[in-house]
Amino acid sequence: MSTSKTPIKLTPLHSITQRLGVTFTEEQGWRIPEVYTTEEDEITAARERVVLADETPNGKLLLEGDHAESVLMDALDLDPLQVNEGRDGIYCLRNDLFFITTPPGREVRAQKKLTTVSAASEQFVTVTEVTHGRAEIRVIGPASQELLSKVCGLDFHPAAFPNETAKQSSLAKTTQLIIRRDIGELPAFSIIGTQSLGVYVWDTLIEAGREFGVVPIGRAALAELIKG
Amino acid sequence: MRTEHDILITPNRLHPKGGEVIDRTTTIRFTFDGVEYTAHPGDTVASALTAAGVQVLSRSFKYHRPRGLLCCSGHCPNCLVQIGDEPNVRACTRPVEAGMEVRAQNVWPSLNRDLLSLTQLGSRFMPVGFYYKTFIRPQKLWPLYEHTLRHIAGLGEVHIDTPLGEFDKQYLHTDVVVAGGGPAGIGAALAAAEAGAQVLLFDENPTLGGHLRFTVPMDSSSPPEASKNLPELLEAVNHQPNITVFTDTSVLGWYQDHWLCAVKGTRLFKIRTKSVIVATGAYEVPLIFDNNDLPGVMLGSAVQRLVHLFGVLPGKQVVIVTANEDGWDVAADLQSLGVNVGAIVEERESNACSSPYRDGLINAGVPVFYRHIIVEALGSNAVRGAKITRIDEHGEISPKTTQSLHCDLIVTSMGWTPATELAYMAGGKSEYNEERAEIIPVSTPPGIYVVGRASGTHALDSQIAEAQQIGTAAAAFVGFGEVDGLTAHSPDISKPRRTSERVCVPGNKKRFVCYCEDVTDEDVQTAIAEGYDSIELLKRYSTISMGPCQGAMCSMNTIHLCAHANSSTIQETGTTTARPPTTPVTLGALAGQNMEPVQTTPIHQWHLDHGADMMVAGFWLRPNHYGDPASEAMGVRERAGLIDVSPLGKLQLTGPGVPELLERIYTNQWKNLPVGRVRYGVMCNDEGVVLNDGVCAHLNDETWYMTTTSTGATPIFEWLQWWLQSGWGEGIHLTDLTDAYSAFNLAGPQSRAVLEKLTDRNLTNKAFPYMRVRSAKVADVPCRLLRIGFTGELSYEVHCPSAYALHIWEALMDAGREFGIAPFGVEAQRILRLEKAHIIVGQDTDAMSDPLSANMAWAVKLDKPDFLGKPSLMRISTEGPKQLLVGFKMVDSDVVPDEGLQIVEPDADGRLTITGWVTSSRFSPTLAEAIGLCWLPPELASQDGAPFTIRIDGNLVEARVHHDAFYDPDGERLRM
Amino acid sequence: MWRSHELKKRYDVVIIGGGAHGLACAYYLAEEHGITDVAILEKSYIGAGGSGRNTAIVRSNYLTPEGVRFYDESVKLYEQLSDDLNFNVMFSQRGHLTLAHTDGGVNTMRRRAEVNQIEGVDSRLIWPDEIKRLCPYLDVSDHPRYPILAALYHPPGGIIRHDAVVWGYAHQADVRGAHIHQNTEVTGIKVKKGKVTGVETTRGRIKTGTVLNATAGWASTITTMVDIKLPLTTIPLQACVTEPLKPFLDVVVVSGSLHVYISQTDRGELVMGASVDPFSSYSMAGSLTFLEGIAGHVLELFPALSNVRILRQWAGICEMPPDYSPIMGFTPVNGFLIDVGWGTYGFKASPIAGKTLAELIATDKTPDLIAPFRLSRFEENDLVGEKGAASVGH
Amino acid sequence: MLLLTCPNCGNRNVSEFRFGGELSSRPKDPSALSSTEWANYLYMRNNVMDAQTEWWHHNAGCGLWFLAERHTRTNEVIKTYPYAKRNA
Repeated sequence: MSTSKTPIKLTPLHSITQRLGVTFTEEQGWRIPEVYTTEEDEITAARERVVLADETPNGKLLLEGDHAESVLMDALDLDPLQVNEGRDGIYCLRNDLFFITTPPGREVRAQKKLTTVSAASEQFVTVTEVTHGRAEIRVIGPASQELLSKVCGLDFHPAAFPNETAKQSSLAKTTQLIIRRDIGELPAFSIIGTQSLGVYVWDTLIEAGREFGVVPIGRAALAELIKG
Repeated sequence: MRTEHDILITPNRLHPKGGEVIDRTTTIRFTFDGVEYTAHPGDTVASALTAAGVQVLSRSFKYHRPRGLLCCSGHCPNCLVQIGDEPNVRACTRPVEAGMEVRAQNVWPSLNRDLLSLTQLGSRFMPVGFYYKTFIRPQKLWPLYEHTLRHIAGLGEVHIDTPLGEFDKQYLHTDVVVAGGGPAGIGAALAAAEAGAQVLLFDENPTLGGHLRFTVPMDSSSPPEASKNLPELLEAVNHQPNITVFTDTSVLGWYQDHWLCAVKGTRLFKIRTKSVIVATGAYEVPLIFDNNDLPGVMLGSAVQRLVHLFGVLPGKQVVIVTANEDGWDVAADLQSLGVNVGAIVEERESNACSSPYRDGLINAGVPVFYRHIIVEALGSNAVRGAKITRIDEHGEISPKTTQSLHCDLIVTSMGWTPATELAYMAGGKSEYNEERAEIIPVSTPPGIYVVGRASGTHALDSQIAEAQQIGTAAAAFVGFGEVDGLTAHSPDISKPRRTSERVCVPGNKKRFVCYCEDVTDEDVQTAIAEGYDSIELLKRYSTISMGPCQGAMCSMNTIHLCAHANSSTIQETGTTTARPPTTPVTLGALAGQNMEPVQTTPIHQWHLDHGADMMVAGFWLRPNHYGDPASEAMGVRERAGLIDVSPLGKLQLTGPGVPELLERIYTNQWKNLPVGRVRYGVMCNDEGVVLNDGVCAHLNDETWYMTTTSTGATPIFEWLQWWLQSGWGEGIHLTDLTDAYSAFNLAGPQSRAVLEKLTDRNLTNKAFPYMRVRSAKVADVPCRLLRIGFTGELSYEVHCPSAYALHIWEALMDAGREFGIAPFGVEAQRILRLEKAHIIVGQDTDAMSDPLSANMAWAVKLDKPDFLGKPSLMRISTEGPKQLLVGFKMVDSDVVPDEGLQIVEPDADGRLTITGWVTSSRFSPTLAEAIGLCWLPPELASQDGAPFTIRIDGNLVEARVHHDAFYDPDGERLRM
Repeated sequence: MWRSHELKKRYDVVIIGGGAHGLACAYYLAEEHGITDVAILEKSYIGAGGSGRNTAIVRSNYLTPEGVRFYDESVKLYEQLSDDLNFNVMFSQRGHLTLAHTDGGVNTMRRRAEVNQIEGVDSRLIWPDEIKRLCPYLDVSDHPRYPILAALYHPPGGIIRHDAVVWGYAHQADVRGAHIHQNTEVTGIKVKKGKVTGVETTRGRIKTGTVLNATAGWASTITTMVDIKLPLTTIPLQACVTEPLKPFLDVVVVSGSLHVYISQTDRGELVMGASVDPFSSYSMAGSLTFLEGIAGHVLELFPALSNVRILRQWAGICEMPPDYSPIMGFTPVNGFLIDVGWGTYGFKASPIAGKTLAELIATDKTPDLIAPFRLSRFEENDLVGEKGAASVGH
Repeated sequence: MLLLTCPNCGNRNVSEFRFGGELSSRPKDPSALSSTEWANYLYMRNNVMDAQTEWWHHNAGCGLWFLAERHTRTNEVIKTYPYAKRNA
C-alpha cells in the first residue's frame, strides 16, 4: 500500500541550494538545481574563473576482491590496460579495490552485469553500490587547481595530476576521492567523499574560492559545457 | 601648481633621488601617540617618523630606557609599536596606511616621560637573575610582588574585542626554493631555472635586490657603477618563466623532508620542495659600548636603507665607527649627499683599509682616526656626541687618550653574522672561521645549499659566481642537468675581512648585549661566574636572545662574551638551537581558514525547521531534543516516536570468512546465527576493555550488516581493517556504508500500526519477530528493517538509502500523525534506555571497563576457543571483577544525583573512602522517580536493595541497588 | 651555584638524569636521609631534557584518589620550595581551568572535582558565567563546534619557573655534597648475579650498588642496559611561546578535547602546549602541523588573539605508559630503580617524586604514596585508574 | 612534514596516515601464555632509539595498513612495504 507521493532522491547539498532560491529540475529520480543565476553567467564563470557543480547523482560502485580486475575485464570485455588507466569511469583505488562511476541511473545495469559475472567467475568478489553514500562536488575552471591547493596538499600541477587520474587524499581535513575528468579544455576535479560531510566540504570550497569569484552552477550550464 | 601642503616641510626628508620606494606625489596622515604626522605611500611608520624628526620610538623591557632605530630591517626590538589592535608591530617594516593609529608600548604615563624608567635607579639591586634571589620571604608576599612585576612587564596589548580577521593558506610544490632575493639568491634562482628546474624565490622585502637596493656594492674589482647589476638581475628574473617570485614573504622554517613554511601578510604557504638554497644574507652585528642603546646609534646598513629607500636622513652630524669597508661605504654615501661626516673612527691600522673611497673622503677633509674605537655615546634621550679613544699596541683602549666628538648620529659598521637559521634547522653544521671572524656553515645535508653573505661571502662578484655554481648544483640534485663535483664551500679569502673580533669596549656605564631583555655585558660575566657557564644555561638564566629579536642582534656577541669569560674558544662555546619561526608569525596566519569538519544527517534541515536543539556528538550535529525531552520519552512509551539515528556506524561484511571473524572480534557466539536474525554484540580489545557495542544482522548467506556507536564508526572500521589486513582477512570484504543508509528508529506501542500503512511486508510477530531483519519496500523505497529495541518498546529501525531520507522520514511522520507520533532526540533516548538499564559505551564504561564488570557477562562466552580479550576476561572471571556496574534507585525518589558524583563510605571519624561513582542518572517520567547506573564494589552490587551513600554537595544521600531493568524487566513490550 | 667535580671511582648512589626529578632526589637524600655520596650524571647541561622544555603547569586535580594524593603532596612541597631552596622558583598559584565541551566532558570534570574534594584538594565545577569572570578573553558563546559547557576550577593550580626548580635543587644538592656531572653520558650498567655493581660513562667507570633511572624520553634506552623492557613509547611533546604582552590571562586554561594548554608568564609571553605528537619518535625537531593545530584551537578559545605572534617553537620527548601514570621504584634487577613513565605530567611531580624515591633508596621500602605506581602493576593487571579519564572523558 | 610512501598510493604527507605502533604480532595461541607473558604482550614495548618496524594506516587515502622501517631518532624512513611482503 504505497502513499501518494512518488519517492524523490535529494543530494546532501539540497537544503543549502534550496536556501539560495534555486529553480530545480529532476533527472533520473533526483531533484537537482537547474540554474542558480543565469546559464550564461554560470558558463562564463566556468570558462573564466571556477565553479562548483553538485554531481552527487552520478552512479558509484565499488568492486572489491583480489580478482576484481579479471572480473571487471570479463564484465566490461576491456583489455587490461584500460582498466588501470581509469578510462570510462573505472579507477583502480587499490589492487583489490576498483571504483566505477556511471552517468546518473546507469549504475543499476552496471551493478547487475558485474554481479552476474562475478558469480559466474567463482572468484570471491564483492560488488557494492555506494551512490547514496557519497557526495560528489565537481570543481571546474582554470582556477580549480589553485582553489584546490588551498584545501588539499596534493600537487595539482598537470604533470603531477594529469587528466583521468584518481587520487584518494585528505581535503579540508576529510578523506576524499579526487578524480580529474576535464570538460574539454577546462580542468575539472570531482571531489567524492562521505555524504554527511557534503555541506561542510561545499561551504569550505565556497569560502576558499571567494578570491577567485567561485559560483555554483546548475544542470543546464554543466550540460552546455559538456557539449562544448 | 604644487600647493603648500604638497611640499613636505619635515626636517629629515632629503630631496628626491633614484631607487626610492616612496611616492612623493601624494601625502597620507597617521598619528603616533595622538600626534598627527605625514608620510608618503611606501614610507614605513619608522621612516615617516624619522623624517619628521622623531627619534624615540619605544622604551626598553626592563629599565624602560629610550630606544630608537637600530637595524631598520625588522630584526631588533627597538621600533616595536602598537598599531590599532595589533601589538608588537615592527615600525621599520610596516608600511604607513592613511588614518593609522600608532602608539608606543609599555610606557607610563607617556613615551617621552616614562616614570617606569625610574627602575634604573635601583639597577644595582636588579642584576641578572635578581628575581631568583629576591622576593623569597615572606612567602605570602610573593603574589603581591608578582602582581607588580607582571604589570611592569609585557609590551603590546591584546584588546578583548579584536575581530578574528581573514586568514588562509596555500600549498605549493616546486623543485627548488630560494630563500632570500638578494644578488646571491637571484643568481642561484636564475642558474637553477636555466637548468630547467621550477624555482620559487622568496624575499621578505617589498622588492627583490636585497642590499643592492640601498648600498653601492663594495667591489674592489669594479668601480661603484657595479650597482647597475640590480636592474639587469631583475630583468633576467622577469623573463625567466621557471621562477615565481614572492615578495613581502618570509620563509619561517624548514621541516622534515624539505617541507617549508612561509608567510605573506594573512596567507601561509606550505611548500613541498626537493631542494632549498638559503640566501638570507647576514645580520649586521652591533658594537657593545657605554650607552650603545641610545637613540641615534644605528647600524650602517640601517642608515643606508633610510637614505636610499625612503630619502630620509636620520642625522646631520655623523660619526662613523667601523672596522670594515662597509663603514667607509656609508661615509662616502653620506658625504656625497652633503652630510657633515664629523669623523671616521677606524679600528684597524691605515694600511689594513682598502676602501676605494678612502682618498676621496680624506681629500674632502673628513677627519680619520686610525686605531681608534668609541667608548661612549653621549646624550640622555638621543645622541649628542661620542667619546672615542686610541687602541694601544696590546689592542686595549687607553683612557688617557679619550676625546669627545660632537654629533647627532653614531653609525657602527663592525661586522656581520650569517643569518643561516634555515640551514641549521635542516641539519647544517657551522664552524667559527677564525680568519673571517664569522660563524659560517661548513656542511649541509643533501639538497640544502647556502650562498652569499649567509655563507660568509660579501664581495658581489664572488656572490654572483658562487650563486651560479650553487643554482646549477641544486638543479642537478633535483634532476636537471649535471654538475661536476661541487667544491666544498669556503669563503673567499682573497677578499678583505668584514667582521672585527672586538665585540665589547669596556666602560663604566651600561653596555647592552641584548636589546630585547636589557642584558648588559656585566650581567653575562655575573651569570657565568654563578655557574650558568654553558651557552644554553646562560641563555635561560639571563634570558638573552629569548625576546622578539630571537638572537639576531645578540647571539654572536653573547658567544664571544661567553667564550671569553670561560676562556674557551668560540667553537667550544657553540651556539643555541635554531628553531622556527625565523621571524615572528601571527596565530591567525598559522590557523588559516577555519576548517573544523562537521557531519550532518540528510534531514538536518528538517530538525532545525522543527525547533530541534542541536548537540555535538563527535563530528556529528544531532537533535538533543525538540523542546521537552520528558514528554518526548512519554510519547514513545504511550504512542510512537521517531528518532534520527543516521550517525550509527554501518559496516557491510561479505564472504565465507565472516562468521569466523565475528567469533574472534565479538565476545559472544556468531557461527550459528541464521539468515534473517540480528544479534547484539560487544567488542573488546585484548586487554578485555569494551571498545564498542552494536547489533549485527545476517542479511543473506554471505552478507552481514554490522552497526557501531556513532563515535565508534571510523575507529571500528579502522580496527577491523587492521585485523583483516594482518592475517584474519581470508574470504572477507569490508565496506563502510555508514552514510549510504540513513536510519530512523520508529519506537512505541503504535509503531507497527504506523509502519503497516507504508509497507506490504507482514509485520506480525510470527512473520517478523523481535531481533530479526527484513528487506521491505517502505513508501515505495527498498529499505532494511531491523526489529531491535534500545528504548524497550516495540520498535523498528528503518534503514533507507540516504537520498530517500527526507521522503521516508516525512512518510513515517505523516503515517503516524493519527497515532500522535512525535520526533524525539538523544536526551529522550537516554531516559528511555536508562529505564531499561541499557549501558552506553563511553558513558557508563571508560577505558578500564571490561564486559564482565559492566553487567554484560551474559554476552561473554568464555567457552569459545579464542576471541579478542579472552585471556584477560578469563583472568577477571577467575579473580572476580573489582567493581560492578549496576542499577540504583534513590531512597528519596525526587533527588537526581548528577552524573560523575562519587559513592563513598564514611569510616569512624568521618573520613570518606571512595567505592564507586554514578555514571548515568535521570528522573524517569514513566516511573516518576530517579533512576541510574553506577559502579560499586561487587559485594555491595550483588545484593538487590543493598543501601549505599552518594556524596551530593558535601552530604551523604542514601540510595539502593536495583538489579533488574526499571521498566518492563521481562521485556514483554519488545515482543508485542 | 654548583661546582664541577672529578668523577669519583665509587658513589653510594648514582642518579642518571640531571633534570628536576634526579636533582630533587639528590637533595632529599642529603636533606632527609643524610646520604650525600651521590653522583648525578647528566649527558648534557642540567635541565636540558623535559625539565627545560615543559609548559611549567602545576596542578593536583587528577581523577583517582591515589593520583590526587600524590600530586597534592607535590603542590604542598612547591608551596614552600622557594623557602627550602632559598631560590625563588616563582610558583604562581593563579588558578587552573580545565574546559569541558561535551556532556561526557562535563561528567568527567565533575568526577574529578568530587574525588578532589573528598581527598581535600580545592577543586570544583564552575559554569560559563564564572568562567567568563575568571578569564574574560575566553569565548563562552555557544558556537557549534566546541561550546564551553563547564570547567573544572582548581585554585591551587598554576605555573612555575621550571628552570629555577632545576637550579634551586642543583644548588642545594651541591651544597650538601652531591656531585653534579654535566656532559657525562651513561653508556652501560654493570649487573652481576641480578644485582647492580656499577655504571660506565663517557668520563669513566663508577662502582655503585644503587642506580636510579630518572630520565624522561630516554628511559627505555637506559633500562635496556639491564635487560628490562618497559611499557613505554617515546613520543615528542611540542610547545611554543609568543611575544611578550601586557597581562590579560590570569589563570591557566586547559581544554581536554581541543588538547590545548595556555598560560601567560610573568614576563608577558603566552606559553602554549598541546597533546603528544601523532606518532612515536625520539626526534625533538618539532613540526609545522603542531603550530597550525595549536593556533587554530587557541583562536577557537580566544578569538581576540589572531594578531598575537609566535616567537619560537620547540619540542621535548616524553614516554606514555598505557595507564597515563608514572612507573616508580623497584625493578627485577636489584639496586636498579626507576622514576619513569612521566608522559605529559612529569614536571609537576618533581618534588614528591624526588622525596619518595629518596625515602625508598634510604629505607629499601616502597612508600605507600607511590605503591600504586610500581612496575609490577602491569603483570598484576592492577593499572591505575587515571587511564579511565584520559581516553574517554574529553 | 614527514613524507611517507604508501605502497599503493606513493609519497604522501604523514598527516594522511595514522600510526599503528611498533610491530608486535598477536600470539597464535594466547591460552598457552602465562598471565605475565600475556601482560608483556599487552603492555611492554621495545621502544628502540633505532630503526624500528611499525604499522601505518593510510586512513585519509586508500585504507591500506602497511609496515614501515623508520629510524626513530631521525625519522628517516628506510622503507615501507605491504604486510604480505614482510618476509620477502
